[in-house]
Amino acid sequence: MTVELNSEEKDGVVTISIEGEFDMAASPKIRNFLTPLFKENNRSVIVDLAKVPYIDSSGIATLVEGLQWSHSSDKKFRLTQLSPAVKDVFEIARLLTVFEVFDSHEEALQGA
Amino acid sequence: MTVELNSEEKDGVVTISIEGEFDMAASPKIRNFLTPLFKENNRSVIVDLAKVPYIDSSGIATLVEGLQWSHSSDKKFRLTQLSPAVKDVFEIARLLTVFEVFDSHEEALQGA
Amino acid sequence: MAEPIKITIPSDPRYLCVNRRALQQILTLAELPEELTSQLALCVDEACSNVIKYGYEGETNHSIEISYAIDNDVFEVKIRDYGKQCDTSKFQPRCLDDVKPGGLGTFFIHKIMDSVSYCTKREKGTLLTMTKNLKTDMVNQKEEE
Amino acid sequence: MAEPIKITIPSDPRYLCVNRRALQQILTLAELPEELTSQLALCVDEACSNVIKYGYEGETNHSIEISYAIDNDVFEVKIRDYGKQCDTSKFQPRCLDDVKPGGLGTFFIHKIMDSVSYCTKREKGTLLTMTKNLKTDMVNQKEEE
Ligand SMILES: Nc1ncnc2c1ncn2[C@@H]1O[C@H](COP(=O)(O)OP(=O)(O)O)[C@@H](O)[C@H]1O
Ligand SMILES: Nc1ncnc2c1ncn2[C@@H]1O[C@H](COP(=O)(O)OP(=O)(O)O)[C@@H](O)[C@H]1O
Repeated sequence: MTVELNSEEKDGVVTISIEGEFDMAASPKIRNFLTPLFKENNRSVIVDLAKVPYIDSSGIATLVEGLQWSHSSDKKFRLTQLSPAVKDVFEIARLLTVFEVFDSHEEALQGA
Repeated sequence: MTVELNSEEKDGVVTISIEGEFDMAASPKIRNFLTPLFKENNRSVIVDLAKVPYIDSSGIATLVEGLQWSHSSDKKFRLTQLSPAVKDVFEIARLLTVFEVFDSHEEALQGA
Repeated sequence: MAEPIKITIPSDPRYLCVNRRALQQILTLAELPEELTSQLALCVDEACSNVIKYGYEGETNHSIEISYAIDNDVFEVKIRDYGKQCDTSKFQPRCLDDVKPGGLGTFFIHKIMDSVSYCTKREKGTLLTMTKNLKTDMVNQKEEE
Repeated sequence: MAEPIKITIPSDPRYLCVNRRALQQILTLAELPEELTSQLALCVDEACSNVIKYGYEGETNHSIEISYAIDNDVFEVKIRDYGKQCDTSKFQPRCLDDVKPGGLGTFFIHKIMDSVSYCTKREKGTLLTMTKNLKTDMVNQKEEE
């Protein structure tokens, strides 16, 4: 049940795939995985949430850090393949239009 | 989470498909579904357990009634598509060879 | 539900999922739509996270006692901790216009639940009671469609 | 596990799945193999079913209190009821040669768990304690391969 993280690079864009629930137990691990990428600051980041059935405010907070990084960088921070439950949480937080959210990984790669 | 029951007839054999956990809450419902078939006593019965992730002793007891019926009838009572967890419970109870157990529905239909 | 269902977990983020799993099952048994099930699980989870973060200040060796009841279509959850008491009138859901990490948990709770009340009139810790009318929501959802 | 995880469910077969779901999650967190997880869930479930059937004689408005701990690779579950006390020395797992419905529950429990002890030295009800050494089993499984 611990979260699994995978990273893959393509055309100078790194895609992080998360598998598992993105809750208070998983957030520190995911944060530790993302932060070095922001420090590096030389590739856009796509976070693939296809296999994330649940996200809480700690998960959102972790992703907001990516958003803030992208605002202070010329790199993109994009989310893709949100499950219905995760999408609903973003909607309630009114963050669906604040983040760059894409239905498919292919779309997220366009211009990233 | 309540158990779903489906019945289908083919070549004079009735197949009961169970979907859900076969526990003490579900057993009475499944028993009420099977008993009339035994009373009718004119068709062999196949129980498809493909979508049963869990069975307890009350589930086994319900199926043993089918076994006993088939012993006192010229009809068959067969089980098919046991999930690994269900198979394991049958194994522990040493019932895997007592019941007629088939891997696929097609095999279970042969000579039923 | 004749008797409430109770669950006690250690104040360790690791075990939040055990509580969520039990709650999801309770709500599924009550035949709630998936969306509402997830939303209620989120609220309970956020409240427990806050107990760990603020009530127990991150210490993982304490207990969180949670109790669930559904009566007359009202879902009621009580969350009891034995940690630090705070002036709960002061924690406000944050304004969403300012996008920053943090502050969302209580926003979700207030947005989703019908009533949220903290009681610190105990020797130790806090009792948080939250309710949600399950019928109203389904009616509202229908009206919105 | 710092503190045991506790769950209280009504004595209604309907809620057995809530307890199973919580237990499965606890064991998954402990990284137990799926087969052992299922077997332990089966034992706890059988014991709770028996509390409902015999301790509470089918009445659904009582409580079953279950507590889980894992310490030094030993899984310990305690099941407390407030129902009828019985001469627990008399219930024996049945002989498998005689295929009939019933009698399997306690057989599973004794087959799978390392220790099973009933205590009725209380004013009311029974406390059942079962343990299972999680390491031994994994070693055994390896040896069998
Ligand atoms: N159980 C609690 N005990 C004490 N303070 C709390 C509790 N829950 C919330 N708070 C206070 O309310 C604030 C908002 O909480 P929340 O919306 O969950 O966001 P966050 O925890 O990310 O700050 C917290 O920063 C904290 O000061
Ligand atoms: N908690 C209990 N309280 C009283 N009697 C019990 C309890 N558990 C088991 N028993 C007794 O042990 C017998 C065997 O139980 P079990 O193996 O679960 O099979 P079954 O319930 O199908 O008979 C029961 O018939 C009952 O007499």
